[in-house]
Amino acid sequence: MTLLEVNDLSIRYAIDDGSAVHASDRVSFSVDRGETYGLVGESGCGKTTLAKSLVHLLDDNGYIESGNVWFDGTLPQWADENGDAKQSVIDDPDKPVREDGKTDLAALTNKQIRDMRWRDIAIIPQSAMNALNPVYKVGDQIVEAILRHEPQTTKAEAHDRARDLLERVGIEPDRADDYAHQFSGGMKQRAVIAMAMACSPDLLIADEPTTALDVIIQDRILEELEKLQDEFGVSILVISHDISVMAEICDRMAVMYGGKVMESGRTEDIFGETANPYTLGLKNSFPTITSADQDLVSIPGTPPTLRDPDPGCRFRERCPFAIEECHAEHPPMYDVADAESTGRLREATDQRAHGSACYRIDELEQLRTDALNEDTWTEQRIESR
Amino acid sequence: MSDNQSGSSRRRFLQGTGVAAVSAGLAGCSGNGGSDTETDSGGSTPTDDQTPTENQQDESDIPRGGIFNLGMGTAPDTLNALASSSAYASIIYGQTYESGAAIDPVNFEMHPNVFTDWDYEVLDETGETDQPNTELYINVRDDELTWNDGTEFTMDDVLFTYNYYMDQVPGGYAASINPIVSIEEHDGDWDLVMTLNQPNSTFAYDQFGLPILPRHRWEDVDDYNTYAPQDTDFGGPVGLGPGVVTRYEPDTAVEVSYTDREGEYTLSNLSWREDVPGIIPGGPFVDAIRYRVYSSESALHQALFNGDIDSLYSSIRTSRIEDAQEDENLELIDGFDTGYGHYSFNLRRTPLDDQAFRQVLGFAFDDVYWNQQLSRGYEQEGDFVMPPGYTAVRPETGTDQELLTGPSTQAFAFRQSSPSVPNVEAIRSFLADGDIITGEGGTYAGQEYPGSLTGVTSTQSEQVHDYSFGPVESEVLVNADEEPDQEIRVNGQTITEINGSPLTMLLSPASESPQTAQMVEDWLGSLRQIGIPVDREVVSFNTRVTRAYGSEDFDMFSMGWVNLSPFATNTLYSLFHSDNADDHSVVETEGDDSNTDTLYNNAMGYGVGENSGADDLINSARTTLDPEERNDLSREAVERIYLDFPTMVVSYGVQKWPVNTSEWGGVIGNIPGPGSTYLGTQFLQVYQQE
Amino acid sequence: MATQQGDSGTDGGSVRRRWEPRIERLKRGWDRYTEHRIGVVGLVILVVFTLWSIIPGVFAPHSTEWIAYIGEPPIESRLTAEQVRSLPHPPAFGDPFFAPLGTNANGNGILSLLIYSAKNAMYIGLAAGLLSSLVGVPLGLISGFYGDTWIDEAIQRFVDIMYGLPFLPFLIVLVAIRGITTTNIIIGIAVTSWLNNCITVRGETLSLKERSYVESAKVAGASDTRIIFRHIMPNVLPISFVFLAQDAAGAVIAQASLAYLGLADFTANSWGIMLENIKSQGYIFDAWWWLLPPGLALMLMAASFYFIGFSMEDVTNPQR
Amino acid sequence: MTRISGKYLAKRIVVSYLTLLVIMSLLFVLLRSMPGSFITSMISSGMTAEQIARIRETWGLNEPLWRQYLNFMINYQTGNFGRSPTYNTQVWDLMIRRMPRTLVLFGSTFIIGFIVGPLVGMYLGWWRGSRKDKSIFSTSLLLYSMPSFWISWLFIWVFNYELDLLPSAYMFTQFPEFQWTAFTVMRDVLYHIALPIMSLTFIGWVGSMLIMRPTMNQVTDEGYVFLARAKGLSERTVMVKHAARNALIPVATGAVVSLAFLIDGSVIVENVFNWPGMGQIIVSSVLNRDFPVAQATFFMLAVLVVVMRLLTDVIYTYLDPRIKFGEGE
Repeated sequence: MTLLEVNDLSIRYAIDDGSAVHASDRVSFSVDRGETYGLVGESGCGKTTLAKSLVHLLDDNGYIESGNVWFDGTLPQWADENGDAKQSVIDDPDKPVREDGKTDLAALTNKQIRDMRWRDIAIIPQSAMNALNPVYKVGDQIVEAILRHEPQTTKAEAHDRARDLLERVGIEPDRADDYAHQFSGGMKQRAVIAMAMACSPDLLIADEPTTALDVIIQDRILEELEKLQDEFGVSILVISHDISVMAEICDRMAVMYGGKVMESGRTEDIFGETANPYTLGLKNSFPTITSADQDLVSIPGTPPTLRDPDPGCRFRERCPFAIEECHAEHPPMYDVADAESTGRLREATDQRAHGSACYRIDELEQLRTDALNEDTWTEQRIESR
Repeated sequence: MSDNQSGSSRRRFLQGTGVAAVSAGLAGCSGNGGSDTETDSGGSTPTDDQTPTENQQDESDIPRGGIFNLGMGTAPDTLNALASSSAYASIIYGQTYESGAAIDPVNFEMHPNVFTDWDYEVLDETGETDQPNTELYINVRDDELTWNDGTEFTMDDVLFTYNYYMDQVPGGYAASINPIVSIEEHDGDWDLVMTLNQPNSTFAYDQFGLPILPRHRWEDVDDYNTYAPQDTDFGGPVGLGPGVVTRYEPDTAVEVSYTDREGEYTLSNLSWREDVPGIIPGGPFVDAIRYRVYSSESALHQALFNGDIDSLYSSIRTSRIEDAQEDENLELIDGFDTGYGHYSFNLRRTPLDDQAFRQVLGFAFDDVYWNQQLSRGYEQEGDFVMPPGYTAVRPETGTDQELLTGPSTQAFAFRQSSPSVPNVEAIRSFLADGDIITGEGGTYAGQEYPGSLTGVTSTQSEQVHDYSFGPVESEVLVNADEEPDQEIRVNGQTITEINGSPLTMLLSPASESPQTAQMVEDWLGSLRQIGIPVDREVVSFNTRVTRAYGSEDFDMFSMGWVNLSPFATNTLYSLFHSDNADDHSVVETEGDDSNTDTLYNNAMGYGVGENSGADDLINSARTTLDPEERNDLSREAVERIYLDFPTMVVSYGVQKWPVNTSEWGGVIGNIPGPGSTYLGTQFLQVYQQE
Repeated sequence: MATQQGDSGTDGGSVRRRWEPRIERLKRGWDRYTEHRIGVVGLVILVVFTLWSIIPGVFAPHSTEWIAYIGEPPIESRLTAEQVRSLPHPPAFGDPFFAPLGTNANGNGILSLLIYSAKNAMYIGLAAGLLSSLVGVPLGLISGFYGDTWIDEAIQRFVDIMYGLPFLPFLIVLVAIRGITTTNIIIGIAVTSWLNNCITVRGETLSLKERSYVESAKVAGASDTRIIFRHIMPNVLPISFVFLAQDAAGAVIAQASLAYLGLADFTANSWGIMLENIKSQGYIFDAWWWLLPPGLALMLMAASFYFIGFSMEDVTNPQR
Repeated sequence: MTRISGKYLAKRIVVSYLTLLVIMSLLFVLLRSMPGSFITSMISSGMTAEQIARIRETWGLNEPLWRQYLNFMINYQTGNFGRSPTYNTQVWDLMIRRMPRTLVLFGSTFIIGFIVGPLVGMYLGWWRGSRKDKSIFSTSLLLYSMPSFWISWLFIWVFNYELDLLPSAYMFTQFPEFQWTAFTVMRDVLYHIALPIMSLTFIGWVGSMLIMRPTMNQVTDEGYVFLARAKGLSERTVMVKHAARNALIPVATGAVVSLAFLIDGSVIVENVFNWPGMGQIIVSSVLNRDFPVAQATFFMLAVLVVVMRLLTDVIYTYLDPRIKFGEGE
């Protein structure tokens, strides 16, 4: 069952001189209930922006240009006893609620979305280590979240729940009375995770959940997340540049580049049946994905600036396989299975299916082979000189 | 009125001359030095006949009651009359004290007060001052006098008072106390006998003017400095006066109440008061005086125009005179200065040791600019060291010349070639030709002088130095905006060569007296035009006092005097007698005690050398007990000082004392210091209009 | 031919190459500076005041000696009593004389005094600001560089002591000791205002000291002085310029306060003295044309320093 | 719950005390370097050398300077401030009388300034770069640039001279016609303190705003602010509870600096408004060379600053739980 359905979402950052950064351009993907979905890409590709935009947490100059974010859940005041949208709300054309009860988060006001934040969608920010306020006790910060969304809860109950949550992530309940600076890095991370579960959200966005941590703690945090997912049945949207982490935990994922989704599908498809030059390049640069004896090859060049980009494929400047067509327009999502089986390009109709934005997926075998060859990438560098 | 004699026997340094002498309270100097009088007033000089405003009202008809509010720009320092050095305090504690004799501000005669009668006998006609010399016989009032705390007054208190003074010698009264050798009960017809070590023609003013102290309050005070009457159980000074201090918040508010003493205070009923024009006997008529202290002159004046106060201490500031004239409630009471503003010169320095050179300094002073422009007509042109109100000792008295404007008072008038431009040529040739004004008639620097009024001549009869003019060399002149074409040579040298520096004028910061600062600039500019190298140094009041009166380390300075004695003699003695000057002619060596840091009033060193001095005339005047003769001698001394020119009398303030006369009557005008020196007199007779 | 070209090209090129990045940097800084409107406004005000200081005659309708009714010196006539009484005169435009901001009680034109006084404020502001930077910055550098040694401790204790002395009264004592001249006032202000510079620079130095390039310089055997002046100071300078501007503003106000308390050189033309005069001559509430302009000028001068300082802070702040 | 160890506190107090000693010594030297002495007003022409010696003795000026210094230092240890020659009263009494008045004026300004300043700084820092921020910020810098006496004059002009709404002098009605009760005293003081406080705070709040604004702006980028938003808290709660609370910490340090600024301001304002506090006598005592009073007022203000510094350290530990003085020091 789909929990989140993002359709053609475009996000811009306004710049003083009147231009705009196209941080995310007509991005579509969907997350099912109980699923772990990954957004992967180099830094600056728009994945964090995308995640933040879901709950309107963009910086001041960021805004949603177009698109919908359909979420299976609605505002408390629009919901009936079961938490589903009331029929009257669905019928009201002024209210962004669809026939199936999904609400368009992109169309909510700031005030409305605040009621959805944390209660329905919690977010663990990129710098979770610094996400705890140094001047308040850790427990109080969890209590604050609980009381915000469940005002009928008494303070004592909230405190009990906070301790309970901490215990669940492996922190002694008594540490609830400590301050953040008394916690270790991993403990802080787990405390934030505990806080994220305070209101049992349907969706948990974890932005680079492991970046600043050492490997052992990384693993523990990932385990923690999986455990919580089992316990609470929460869907997790993981955002990371670390393709190996993604491979480990995601059910499905989308590879982003330059504000566009380059490839999406089930994790095993993406890694097993890689169908996009960018993903191929990305795979090359991570040790765990490719076999151990192979040299790491990084994609030459730097990511493009997204300031008023031209219409061509975002990746073409760095792509060793770029052809004439790539300069004219960014390729749409093509169904990979279809292309492989028929050898023809067909635009993907099912978001869930394995798709790739590349004009050359009809020659997939060739691409995959060439991509493994280091020279493909370095030669390209020589050419571009 | 006698009560304010305690204050007026003390001279206070006045910090500036003229208009802004009343400094803003902030500067703080005024509280200390008592820059109490001097301001300026409405365009005209006091009425010509100089008779006090008459208050022909029968005492019994006068309405009683009401509270008179007086504003002050500076806080009083203490209620301890012996330790106080502030005029702002004396107008408060003055209401609680009485002295032996009282002066009237109209005829300046001494009248009975606590002492009913007195006489004197000169023991030693030689006038030597180092031995018992004069005996004063005193009768003390014994009928129904009480202290303001209710205790009965006895003759014993008087004995105690003078012995206490002799023992403690409070600084402010030292000049009056030091001559007293002893005071004892008289074994004859008189009550008391006081022995002085020098003949003093004005003993009734000096020695009898001291406040009489209650024995029961002071006998346990071992050091007068440490006594604070406001901290006692009575809460204020105990004295024989009409008032009781009922509230003392020195920074903001003080109240002196008269109601407590109703019926007890009888000294204002003394018969002599009925004979003095303008004086109303039988007061005080109001219930209380409230003194309100303001931090700034602006706030003070604002309070006056808002009606928060009925009057203010001393005189209204020039800038508000017109406002006061337009205000229907206010009336400006005219009065005279009790002192003068001056620029004084150090006679120990070359060429200031030469009378002729000093006289030239007078020629360069643009009196019109000062009196009419900077002071807006509220200063009177200065000449003699006695203010115009003290007519008896002014040299014009007895001649047909007019007060202040007669030609003999214009010997040192501004020599101008066109308005406000000094006549450089005439002044230079006065010096170069060996001229000097000695008192003989003649034409000096282009202006007629008919000769001295009293026939006295100056100490010098010819110039001491040779003057000539040559190329400009001194730096201060080379850089001067005035661009003089020649510089003076004294015996062939420039002044800068002789002294190592140009002549330097000490003056106060412009904040305290902006007009003075401007005037000095103008004057120095004229001097530089003539070719005299001069510079100025801005120093605070305290520094100026130390430099001028303490160490005599100055060339020229500007200051002022107030509360001078109307009897001239002791003013002349303390300000112009060589006894009161440090003699720096003796080479100063270490441990040399002859030149002390004592603040001698004769800072100029007038009379110290051979080329100046009026010691002989002052001595004679002081020891002459006959008033007429004494005044004659005083006038001669005054004119001698004028001609010798140790000090340039810049101007006398025209007093314009603002009073809300729509509510209050009875104030007396055309007296010296109507709102300051004789404020006590006003308090005794002010009454609420019906 | 080709070689020659190359040579001259290298020559010109090296100079250009050396300067280009700096010019480029300056240009970028300037661009960033001009993004701040208050910075530009401050600069404009300061330019106006600078022009007033350098060529007051061009702006002022009269000299400072000009007197209403009489005119410019040489003055060879006197005001009549009636004319004297009309002073201070409100703004007049030709009848009976031209004084667009009126006159003071002496008949001098307020506008002319205002313009001629800019120099004094400018001088005091810049001199005192510079001086306190010259004291505060080196002390802060030394204190920070030798952080947690006795040198640092000594300097910090000294700063503590100076903080214990109230600025204005302390300034009054200093001026009283040394006499009331503009130079002494500047010295007094500098002596009392270097503290903030010292503390801020110290903090900055402390953190810079830990940076890797300083560490590597140390390892390379650079002397302490070299590290301080070569590696740390250039990074501290921007923030000290900010403080210089703020100190200059503070100095302008402090001088006016001293003038209010009567401690200023009265012959110097200054805004503080103009205000002091209106107080001591008693026209505060009677002559708005005399009361307002000097205060506004003081305010604008100080504000322009602040404006520039805060805009520069933004420009130099690496975070933005 | 205090986070300051007793040992640390003791050490700080000792250092503060030593600082005060040095300040006093410095004062002694400085004040006596001024030309002139209060004694000038006490000595007059007719006095004999003996009498003058006696006056000098009374005021302790006969002793050599080092001895005077020792006396001064020792006397201050015992709280003996000496006698004022110009006020002719125990300096201690003068201090006791005036210090509370200054503290009332000063304290209320300080409090108002430190409420308004950080509050405005909070909004401006939060909305930094917005048009509102720009205009309010530049206006406040303009205020900050005003000479305090000048703005006081303008206030007096408007509120006293023109409108006659508020008094321009004193702390109390001088000769009140009402009974003094706790209520009337309060009312009266409020009535009189209004203009001085307006003048002082008009400028004074800017100082703390200037510190608050950039730190506030910095904390907006902090993770905990983002998280607070993500929790669904209202902007106001995020700003006040999470951002401002952290941004306040550096403001506490700034308090000491603005304290000095306020002392200057109150010196001027007390003089303009005839507020009979310490600021009024500190200037006049210096000008009158009244050394005992000058020493005492400087000393009291130094104590105020030193105590405030100590206090900020304590406040600091409450504001910021990360700071623990005395551990690892």
